[in-house]
Amino acid sequence: MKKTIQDLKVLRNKKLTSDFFELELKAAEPLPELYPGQFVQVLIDNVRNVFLRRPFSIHDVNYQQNTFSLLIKLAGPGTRQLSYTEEGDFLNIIYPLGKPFTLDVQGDILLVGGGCGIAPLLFLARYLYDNKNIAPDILIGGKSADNLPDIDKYKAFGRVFLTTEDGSLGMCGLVSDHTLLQKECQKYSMLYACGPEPMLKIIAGIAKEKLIECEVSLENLMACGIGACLCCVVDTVDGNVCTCTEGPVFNVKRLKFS
Amino acid sequence: MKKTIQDLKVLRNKKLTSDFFELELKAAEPLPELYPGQFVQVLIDNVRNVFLRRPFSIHDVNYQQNTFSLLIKLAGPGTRQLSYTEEGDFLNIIYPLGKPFTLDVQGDILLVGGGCGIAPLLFLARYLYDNKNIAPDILIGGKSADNLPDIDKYKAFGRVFLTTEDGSLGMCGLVSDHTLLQKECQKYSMLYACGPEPMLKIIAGIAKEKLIECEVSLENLMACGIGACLCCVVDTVDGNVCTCTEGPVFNVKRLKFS
Amino acid sequence: MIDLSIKISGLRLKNPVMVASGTFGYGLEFADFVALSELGAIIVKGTTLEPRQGNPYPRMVETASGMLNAVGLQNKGIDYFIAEIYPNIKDFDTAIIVNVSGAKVEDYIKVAEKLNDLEKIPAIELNISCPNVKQGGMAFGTSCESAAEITGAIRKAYKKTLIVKLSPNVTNITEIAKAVEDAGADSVSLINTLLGMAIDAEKRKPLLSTVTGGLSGPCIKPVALRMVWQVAKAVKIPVIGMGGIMNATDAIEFILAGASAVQVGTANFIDPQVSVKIIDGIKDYMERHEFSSINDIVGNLIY
Amino acid sequence: MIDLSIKISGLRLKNPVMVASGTFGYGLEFADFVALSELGAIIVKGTTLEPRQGNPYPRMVETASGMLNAVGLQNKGIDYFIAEIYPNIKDFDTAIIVNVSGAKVEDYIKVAEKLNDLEKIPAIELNISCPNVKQGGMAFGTSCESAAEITGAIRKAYKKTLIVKLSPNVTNITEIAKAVEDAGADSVSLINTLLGMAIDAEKRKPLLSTVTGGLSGPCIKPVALRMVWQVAKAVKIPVIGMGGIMNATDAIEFILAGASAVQVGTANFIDPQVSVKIIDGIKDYMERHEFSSINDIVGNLIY
Ligand SMILES: Cc1cc2nc3c(=O)[nH]c(=O)nc-3n(C[C@H](O)[C@H](O)[C@H](O)COP(=O)(O)OP(=O)(O)OC[C@H]3O[C@@H](n4cnc5c(N)ncnc54)[C@H](O)[C@@H]3O)c2cc1C
Ligand SMILES: Cc1cc2nc3c(=O)[nH]c(=O)nc-3n(C[C@H](O)[C@H](O)[C@H](O)COP(=O)(O)OP(=O)(O)OC[C@H]3O[C@@H](n4cnc5c(N)ncnc54)[C@H](O)[C@@H]3O)c2cc1C
Ligand SMILES: Cc1cc2nc3c(=O)[nH]c(=O)nc-3n(C[C@H](O)[C@H](O)[C@H](O)COP(=O)(O)O)c2cc1C
Ligand SMILES: Cc1cc2nc3c(=O)[nH]c(=O)nc-3n(C[C@H](O)[C@H](O)[C@H](O)COP(=O)(O)O)c2cc1C
Ligand code: FES
Ligand code: FES
Repeated sequence: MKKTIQDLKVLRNKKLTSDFFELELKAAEPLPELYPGQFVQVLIDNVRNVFLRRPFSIHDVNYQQNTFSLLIKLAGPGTRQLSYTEEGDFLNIIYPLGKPFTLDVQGDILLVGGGCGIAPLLFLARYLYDNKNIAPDILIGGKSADNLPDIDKYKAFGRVFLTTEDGSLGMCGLVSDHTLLQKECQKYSMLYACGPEPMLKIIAGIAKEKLIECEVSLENLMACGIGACLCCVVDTVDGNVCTCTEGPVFNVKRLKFS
Repeated sequence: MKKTIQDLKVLRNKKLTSDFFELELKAAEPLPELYPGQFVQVLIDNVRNVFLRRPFSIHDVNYQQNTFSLLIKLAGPGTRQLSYTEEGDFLNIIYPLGKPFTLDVQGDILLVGGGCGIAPLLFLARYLYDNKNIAPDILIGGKSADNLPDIDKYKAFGRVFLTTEDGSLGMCGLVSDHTLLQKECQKYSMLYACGPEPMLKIIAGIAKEKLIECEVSLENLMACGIGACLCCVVDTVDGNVCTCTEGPVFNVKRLKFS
Repeated sequence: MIDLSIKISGLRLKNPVMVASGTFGYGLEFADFVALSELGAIIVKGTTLEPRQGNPYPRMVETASGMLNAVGLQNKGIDYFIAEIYPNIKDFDTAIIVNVSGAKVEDYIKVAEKLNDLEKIPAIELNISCPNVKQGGMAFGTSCESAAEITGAIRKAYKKTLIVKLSPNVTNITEIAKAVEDAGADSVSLINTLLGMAIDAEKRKPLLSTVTGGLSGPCIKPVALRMVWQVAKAVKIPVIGMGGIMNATDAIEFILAGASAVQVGTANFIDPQVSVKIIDGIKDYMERHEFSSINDIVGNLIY
Repeated sequence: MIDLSIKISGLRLKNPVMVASGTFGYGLEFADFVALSELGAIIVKGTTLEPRQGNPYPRMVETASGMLNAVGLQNKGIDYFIAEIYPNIKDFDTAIIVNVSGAKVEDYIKVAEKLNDLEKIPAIELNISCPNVKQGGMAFGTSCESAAEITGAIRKAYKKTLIVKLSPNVTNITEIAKAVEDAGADSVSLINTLLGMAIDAEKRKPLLSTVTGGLSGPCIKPVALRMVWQVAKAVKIPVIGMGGIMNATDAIEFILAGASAVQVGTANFIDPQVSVKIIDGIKDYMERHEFSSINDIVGNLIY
């Protein structure tokens, strides 16, 4: 897949919750083919304490409009600066990067997302629904109700289940505590998960125990995003491999998660 | 003079020419006493390639409103960032700094300014006019007509003479070529000059030759602005002294200018 | 109650936050901004036997997240310090430590001897790491032998707390630290500036009158932190850490790396009140993490 | 006509802009962004005799105007390089230089010998300065004796252009440069990364799995520029300068300091096209200043 570096126009910067916002970006040319699980590297220019690009998953795509969007959670100086982006600004972006989720699936599918890990799930759900005729179950967790960004969108593509740590919406607890995972996951032919590492490890454990296929999207620290620096490695059965080129999506069987 | 560090509110950011703008700043408390020739140190936060504060002369003062203004010429990343300042922003400022021009003068006075060196002259002219009953001659130079910022203001306090390098306004040439300096300067009891070092050196030379009192305001690179780092020194008959505390205004007799 | 006090050999400080030599004048320059009595210590400007004019202007360049300086120890000499400065600062309710510099061992000794007699100066910081002077300075700090020799000589001449300030421009800073420890230093402070250079490409000229100068500020923090960590593991005497500290988090990083105290340098130029903010920030951190004594976090890094 | 071509011993390069080892993969990773044939040279990843897994994650920390890395020479070994990589890159119309690393002198020699036979590899860069490996690496580059020894050994084993990459983590880099010059190096390249460290104050943990790592980026430029200036005055062989080059102005500063060529490292991560932009920028500069050959500006600093 040919990568490109482009200045993309910000069509919209929408604040969703106190810590999530969504940037809609428009390319001047037709978009390259993008797949759920892939990510982009955003240049955040001229701000102190931000030196490297910042990686973000592709949240949603609209080929007709040549637009795609990023769902971003405030984490530090880079994401804060991006939250100030205004309509009409340009962002320098390298994309598409990384290997997508396995998209040739069938049967019942569960998508699980926590924290900023929900970002790739909308695109994934839309893709499964549009191209595979699958309406996945979508399990999303957050700290509290007002922490869950724009959850209604996902309902167009599948059943949505929620957990919040304070119980203000959905089940009270962590995403990994949800009955879908703890009790009913046997019914799924594939789990897709994205979120903080501890969450992924629990889900990987469940999948391995129950012998369910499971792919996780990792958020390892990255410098280049294109396989040059070898900073983003994850330990696999094949040794250290780059998350940015061989991932960010990995089948948990390949990972030496523990 | 007690120095203070304050967050001052930007009342106005007025673009004057392609490379000059004026910031009007308002203090929450009554202003300390400020004198022409003194300067402030402005914090430019969170921008790459700007690490230290930036010094600017006090351009004008309005004690009734608790405001003063800075006249700033675009020079690099710091001044560029300041040019983006918006009404209502706050700037963290240390002031008042440095020793002012000698203000106990009489007779005919000539103020000479070139480049960003015109900044302190408005305050100086106003001071002489209001407090000393002197209407000084004011000689201002720039690259071309549209490079001279808000020259009319000075006319309230004295006669204004202009030079431009392209001859588009006033005399064609450098400020130091002007007949006021080259032919008529004997009539002045004091020359005050501020601008690029080569200009100051020529004027200092004229003053020394003609035995006219002359004070120049230097723009040495500064780190602290408060006499702590010893980076801003100028060579004087007393050895290296700090421009930020013993200047920025110096009688040319004290300087080892050459 | 949070106990921020620390001990460097005989010297007790109310908290571990000092201001670094050459960046805080004699304290007086900051009196409008900071209650000096809140500081752990003030390290005054590098002081030499004879007055020094320092290097010609320009002496400063801004660099990426830092600055180069080539001041070159401009100061009016120890006698001027004793006669004109000391009376004005001796009653500050904080430890006043004099940074002693020189070109010859004998000069250092003479300065140290004069400082013995100043009641309100409880310690000196021996600067064997100044990169901005032609003779002496850094040369003393870049070999174990010369570092030990000068430390030993001063140890004999000076009765009170002796801190030796190390140069980072060396292959192995732990060796030098051990050498000065063995030679009688009560403490080591590090790092002084890294030797650097800047060029104006358009004018094709060096930007400092001396071509090279000393690099300070956040750009050097990773190097400083590494050296403090290495030295703290290698010596038994207390280590004073510095290099790029801009806020309380930075200061805590140095303490976790093994520093018993820290010095704030270049940051004073940007925020003259930063030193007291750092003290407050350390208190907050300790409360949040439920530490009651600062000594509990010194070197308390989890591997 | 502006002549950007330079010569490093027997090796002629079309321009003085190379990309630094470990920051440009094998070139292939950048083929979507850059016409590789425009580059002066590509220094490929540090290559060792045996495959290496490198250090555990995390291997990277962002710092003020720079980054720390602790990759630890992850690579699949020289045989894999020859069999799998070389065929894919050998026809790039630019000089491909292999960065050779190792733990033992014999390993370096074996790798160098194997590289002798690769027609399209006109030079090697001997990495005696990697701070991220336990054995060998930087240790070779921090004393004159070991630097000379390994250089001499490789000089015997390797027939083509031999560049030796120096460590900045030393007291006196000019001595080391002279030692490797005397031992037969055709050129020296500098600087490799400065040894640094970063700590997560909240978690009280080092941020790198190896605790320390190598600092690169604009934060180190002043130190790199100083060392290039010092070394260029001390040796007769061409000097290749690097450390924090982000744009053409930075590159020109290194050339004015005495570098015959430059390498662009960390900047490739931020702008994969930066290397060609730098070539264009150097051309512009030369036109503006009316220089016709790049050699006219090497070391052409006005004091
Ligand atoms: C492949 C990939 C896809 C990602 N997708 C998204 C997304 O769609 N939406 C989203 O909000 N975030 C996403 N992230 C995480 C996002 O990159 C970081 O939150 C962001 O880089 C933080 O930058 P900052 O300057 O705001 O904070 P920093 O100050 O840099 O970091 C704040 C905290 O975030 C951690 N962090 C910093 N950089 C990274 C990084 N590259 N990867 C992981 N953690 C990091 C730091 O360790 C620190 O704890 C993704 C990360 C990766 C690797
Ligand atoms: C006491 C004093 C009063 C000043 N008053 C004014 C004023 O009223 N209006 C105004 O526009 N400018 C004034 N200056 C100059 C102003 O401080 C610089 O133009 C500004 O700091 C440049 O910052 P920058 O980041 O935009 O550019 P930089 O990239 O920092 O510098 C651009 C160019 O300006 C030079 N420069 C940078 N810093 C300084 C400095 N501290 N002093 C002198 N030259 C510098 C650099 O050498 C470079 O050539 C004054 C300087 C001093 C010392
Ligand atoms: C302008 C300036 C002057 C300095 N003068 C001295 C000095 O006289 N003696 C000394 O030991 N260190 C001197 N230093 C070094 C600092 O004390 C400190 O070691 C160094 O700046 C690193 O800390 P920082 O990054 O917090 O500034 C000076 C530093 C600067 C920036
Ligand atoms: C991620 C990373 C990996 C590196 N790997 C190597 C290497 O394998 N061999 C080597 O000699 N230098 C290596 N370096 C050092 C660079 O080649 C270069 O010397 C250094 O980064 C300074 O230049 P820069 O500031 O432009 O990056 C590496 C640097 C980085 C950032
Ligand atoms: S981020 Fe550089 S190799 Fe993955
Ligand atoms: S700017 Fe620091 S002493 Fe003048």
